[in-house]
Amino acid sequence: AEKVRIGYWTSGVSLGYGSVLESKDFLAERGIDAEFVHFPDVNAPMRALAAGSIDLAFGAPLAGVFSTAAEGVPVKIFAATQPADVQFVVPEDSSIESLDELRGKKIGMSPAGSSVAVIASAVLAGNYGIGSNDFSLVGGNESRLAQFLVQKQVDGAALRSVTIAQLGDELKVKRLGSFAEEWRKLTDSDSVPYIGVGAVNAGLVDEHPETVARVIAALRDTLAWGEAHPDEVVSILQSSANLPEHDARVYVGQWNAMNRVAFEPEDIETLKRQHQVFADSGLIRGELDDSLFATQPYAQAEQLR
Amino acid sequence: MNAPSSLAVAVPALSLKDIGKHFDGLEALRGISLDVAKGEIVALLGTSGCGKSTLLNIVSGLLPADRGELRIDGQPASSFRDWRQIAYMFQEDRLLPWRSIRANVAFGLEAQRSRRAERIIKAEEALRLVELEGFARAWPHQLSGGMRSRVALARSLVVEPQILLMDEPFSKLDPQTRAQMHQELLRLQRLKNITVVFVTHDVEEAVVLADRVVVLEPRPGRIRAIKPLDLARPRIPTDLAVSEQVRQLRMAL
Amino acid sequence: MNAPSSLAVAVPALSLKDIGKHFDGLEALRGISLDVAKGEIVALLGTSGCGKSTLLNIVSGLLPADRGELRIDGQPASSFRDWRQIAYMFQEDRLLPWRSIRANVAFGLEAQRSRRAERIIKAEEALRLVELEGFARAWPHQLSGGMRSRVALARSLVVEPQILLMDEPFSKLDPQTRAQMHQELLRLQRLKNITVVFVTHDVEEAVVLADRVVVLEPRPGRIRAIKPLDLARPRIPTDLAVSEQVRQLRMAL
Amino acid sequence: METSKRILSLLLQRGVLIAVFLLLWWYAAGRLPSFVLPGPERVFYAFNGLVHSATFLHDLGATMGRVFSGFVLATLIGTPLGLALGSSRALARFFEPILAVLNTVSSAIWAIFAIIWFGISDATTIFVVFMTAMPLILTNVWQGAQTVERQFIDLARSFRMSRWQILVKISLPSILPYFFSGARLAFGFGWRVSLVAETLGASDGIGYRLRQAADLVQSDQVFAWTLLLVALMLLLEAGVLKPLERWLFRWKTPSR
Amino acid sequence: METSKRILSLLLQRGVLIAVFLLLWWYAAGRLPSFVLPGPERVFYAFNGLVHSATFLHDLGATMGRVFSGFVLATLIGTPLGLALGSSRALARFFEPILAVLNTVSSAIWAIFAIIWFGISDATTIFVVFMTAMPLILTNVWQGAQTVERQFIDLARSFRMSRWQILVKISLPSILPYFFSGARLAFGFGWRVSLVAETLGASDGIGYRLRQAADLVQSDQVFAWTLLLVALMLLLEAGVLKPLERWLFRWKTPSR
Ligand SMILES: Nc1ncnc2c1ncn2[C@@H]1O[C@H](COP(=O)(O)OP(=O)(O)OP(=O)(O)O)[C@@H](O)[C@H]1O
Ligand SMILES: Nc1ncnc2c1ncn2[C@@H]1O[C@H](COP(=O)(O)OP(=O)(O)OP(=O)(O)O)[C@@H](O)[C@H]1O
Ligand SMILES: O=[N+]([O-])[O-]
Ligand SMILES: [Mg+2]
Ligand SMILES: [Mg+2]
Repeated sequence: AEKVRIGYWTSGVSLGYGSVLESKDFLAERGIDAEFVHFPDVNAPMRALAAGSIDLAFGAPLAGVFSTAAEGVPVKIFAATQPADVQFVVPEDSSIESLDELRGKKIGMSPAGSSVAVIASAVLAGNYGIGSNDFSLVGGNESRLAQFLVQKQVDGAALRSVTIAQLGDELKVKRLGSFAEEWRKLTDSDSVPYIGVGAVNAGLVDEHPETVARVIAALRDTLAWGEAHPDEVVSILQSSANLPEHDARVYVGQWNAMNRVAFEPEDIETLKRQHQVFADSGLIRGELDDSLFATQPYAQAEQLR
Repeated sequence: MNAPSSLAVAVPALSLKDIGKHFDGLEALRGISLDVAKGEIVALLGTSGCGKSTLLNIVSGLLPADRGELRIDGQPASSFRDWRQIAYMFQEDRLLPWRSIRANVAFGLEAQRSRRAERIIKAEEALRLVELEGFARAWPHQLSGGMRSRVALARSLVVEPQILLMDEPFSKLDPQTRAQMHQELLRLQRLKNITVVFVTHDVEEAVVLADRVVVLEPRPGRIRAIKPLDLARPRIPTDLAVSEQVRQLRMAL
Repeated sequence: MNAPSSLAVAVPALSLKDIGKHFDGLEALRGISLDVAKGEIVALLGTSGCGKSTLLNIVSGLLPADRGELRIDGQPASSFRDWRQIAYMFQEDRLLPWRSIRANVAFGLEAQRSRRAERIIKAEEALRLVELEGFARAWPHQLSGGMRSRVALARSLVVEPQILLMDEPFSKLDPQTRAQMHQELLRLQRLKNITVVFVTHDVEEAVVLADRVVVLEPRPGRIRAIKPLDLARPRIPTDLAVSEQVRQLRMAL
Repeated sequence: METSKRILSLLLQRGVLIAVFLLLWWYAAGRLPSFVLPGPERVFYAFNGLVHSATFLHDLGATMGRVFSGFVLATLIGTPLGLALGSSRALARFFEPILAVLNTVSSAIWAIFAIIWFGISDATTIFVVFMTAMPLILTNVWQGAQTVERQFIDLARSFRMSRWQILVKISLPSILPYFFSGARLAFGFGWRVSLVAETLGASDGIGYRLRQAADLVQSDQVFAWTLLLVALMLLLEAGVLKPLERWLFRWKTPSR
Repeated sequence: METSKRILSLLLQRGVLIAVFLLLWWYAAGRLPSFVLPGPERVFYAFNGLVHSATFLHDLGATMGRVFSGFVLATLIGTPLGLALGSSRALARFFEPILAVLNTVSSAIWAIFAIIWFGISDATTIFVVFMTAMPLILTNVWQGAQTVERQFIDLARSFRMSRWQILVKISLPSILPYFFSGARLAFGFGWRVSLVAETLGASDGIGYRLRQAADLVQSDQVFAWTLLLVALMLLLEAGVLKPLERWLFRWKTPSR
């Protein structure tokens, strides 16, 4: 078996998927001897990749991967793994009924510069003509954003679907639209934007594409298994992530919306478009090099079905 | 000159009745009774650790006695209000290291609401009195032991007290300087009719300065003897009457 | 008894040549030259601030002189190795507040590599010597001024020095306790033939204890007179010869 | 009688303090959504769950181990350095700006460096704790060293004590109160920054769990961990520091 | 002559220190990807960009304002509290556990509370700075108050000084060195936690920008901000604190 050091962010969207991947042995079945490294910070896997302390990361933040690559760090993307499952919401009793009414308002979202913030800004500007100076961005993590909504510190927020579902009882909100819908409108395509991708050390993917292919196959296996065994996923989340049952069920309910293993041409197209959007917003610098997308393993993985 | 006997009927400046004090297991003072007339000078003598400093601490109001009664100007200490009449020169010099010599001397004046310029003038005058006029701007750590003790003396005198308590005020001074300080003290005392209680180990000093000598006995500290000194002033140590008194007192100790 | 004259040809225990010292602008000592014979007792007298403590600081090796030469047992101070023969009792008691009285006395013994049990025995013996055997376990802040100074004395004696420097060692003691301490000191001094240099303001004390009296003059501190005292021992203050010497010396000051 | 009365009154005071605190908490929690401010029951429930979770002892042990290692290292290095700076002006002048820098750089920045140097490992958190605790101890020891009484040093010199003996017998006892308050601060801040470091560069430990709970909107767990830390610190204070301090400084004049 | 020589040697030392630091940095940066450890040129370039950016002065001013407000509040409240605890044992016994709690709760937790109470506003950061700086000042003042010489207090009492006069003329001068080191620490930590607070509960300020830069993996900006903070702190130290300290403590015996 080949040894691969895999890192992921354990306190965010990639937690559920990672826990399942770790507690089942799909990787071993594909001949991968995986060593897992946990990161409490969303950007930490990228730093670890660059420092060579892991070989591969899934759910790596897209903006971080782009700018890391632009810095000349040898990393490549081998799959898109986390769609931006984010909704625009306002408090239930708000007078705001549609997204174009957010002009001049305070909107909470992931901190400025995060992928979520950039996508949100892009769709607001592209679809409603609300430029970045036409609203004020209030940054924070999910719990902070929920709190701001309750306290009316913000007029609206871009929240993850899973957060909305998890806090359903206490956080009464009105949905104005989702990233998926707005992105479709903006790009005139059927794709969803991604916030997380699989990133891998360039050396590994160039020299041993088949190893990465086998990882991809295992990721795919995990995805399928999770969909088929929601109760088991719930118990894994409860034990390995300290999640109470209710929260775990919410996570499992969002399984397919939150996780993906996709690298079809249209996905790559979406990622390129996102790069364009990121670059236009000034978030990242540098040109996009097509070689950033390592498509060979994904193609090989198709054969491993 | 105030002969103490002529004032006996008047209200005593200080009146101690049956004062007692313990420190944990140790009985430091027992049954101390003593009246000090206004303008009288009393010397306290006694062996090391017999309770002299403790007694001054009590009289100055700093240390509460365990038992007994203290009256000042006829009033019980608890209802006495005019404590600023009393100045206490401690056994240690207690110069504040962060103040210049002059500011140390002026320290006591700051308790009264006097003007700064006035304080400076008074402090410099007091420094002249103790012959340290050149050191007004020095820091305490630059002075010798005897110089420090003279600064402490100046600090006590500058507030013009009615009652002056002094714990071994001149022990660090050479005979010559000491004699000068004696002169200055007596001059001031006569001028303002100050009541003085002081501790000394120097019998000659006691005889030269005091109207009465109180001898304490140790463990527990009690009064062994009270000896009036009816000698004419000024008293010169080399005078026969004086040296005879010194000899007698020495014998008695 | 060691008459100093009989030792004049031998190597002096202490030899000062033209010692000078400045503090910033102030000239504290100038041209101090003095030989002290082994086993000799020298008293230093002088007005307050004339440089006595400064001189002892220099002799003890704590303060470098600006100029002049210091020899100990015939060797230049810079190459002298056996400094532990010298004990210095400071003008202040300098008791370490975090040590019990006994541990304070034992302090100097810790510089030598002696055993703990032995240190305790010696310290308690020294405390008995200064009549404080009951206070071995007390803390310094529980003692009176005179008691503290006796602890400091015990601390200096317990190391059994060959040369003993003392800065006003008995100034805080009553005459009786002081006389006892004199006796103890002289007994030890004779027993071990200790060289003693001490500062005092008490002329009588100087006459009772010293083989020679050195009188300093202030600003700058210079030697005004060196006076040998050829009196038989033991010297009783009330003896005529002794009191005559005291009178003479007082006159000379 | 006297002491037992005093202890009783103290216990009563403490009880009142806790009761007031709980009441305020309970009241405030009732008026806010539980993900913003979970109420006492919820937090105690989460606390219970925490204590019985599989990784609890491991996480607690990991963090404690890191904090203690960092703290001990900081003490072992900060104390002699502080003494050295206290005894040499030239050294002090040279190192002063370095100290100012150490005191300015935030623990998050140290964590970033640590991750670069040590990767995700215990050393990262230990390093961050060290970089926070060491200047605190150093500064206090240094300040203490400057207040050592010249008179006492001269006393020791008069007995020809060696530099080492002067250090042990004069300087250390004089510095002890300063060291103590420095160490107390250092330990408190060490605790706190260890959590920051663990949110960035660890894959277990309390900080890691805290971050996870915060990011997953599990406020009750955040509060439960906080409560636990506070309880541990109070235990350390009452069980070790206070008695030790009382014994060490028993020689001090009690204020009348 | 003497002093000018000494100043020259000091400048030389400082120069050497900076040169060594830059060299090490440059060497290390050459061996690591620049987003992990950006080299000096990159950081200076970023620094330049920063200083000329539109929001620079605003962010700097916002953070400084918050830190100073929090610090001043902490001083105004911590000093009298420390004095009070120092003068009353009963009070001290009652408040001791509260202090231990304050010293354990991390700034991130305070930030969470602050956001609940104050929302996104300057008050949030000010509160966090206050909750960090206040216990530091209080603890040091308290410790200082315990070391005030009984003898000096008795001296003042012998002159029948009022409690207020004793405070001003005896206690404060005695406590000053403690206060000073407490305030220095408090300011340093205030700086640092203000950044933590701003990453959570502010929409401008240095902390906000730092977080932004960190999230964008713009390490050069992170380092540029850090450099700026260090420079500011060194300026404060050399320009204000050191001269003030030298003047205030000019009475101290210079060690021979
Ligand atoms: N550290 C110092 N800095 C400046 N001046 C000093 C210092 N130590 C002593 N002096 C000065 O040196 C002179 C001599 O001081 P010294 O302590 O030797 O006097 P002394 O003879 O011991 O007096 P005393 O009998 O009062 O103790 C004094 O004028 C004093 O002000
Ligand atoms: N704070 C204290 N705690 C415990 N015991 C004390 C305290 N102060 C004084 N004592 C004890 O009380 C006794 C008397 O002390 P005091 O200082 O009054 O003596 P003194 O007569 O002034 O002696 P000296 O002439 O040596 O100064 C001594 O035995 C001393 O040990
Ligand atoms: O530095 N702190 O996070 O408390
Ligand atoms: Mg006394
Ligand atoms: Mg002297």
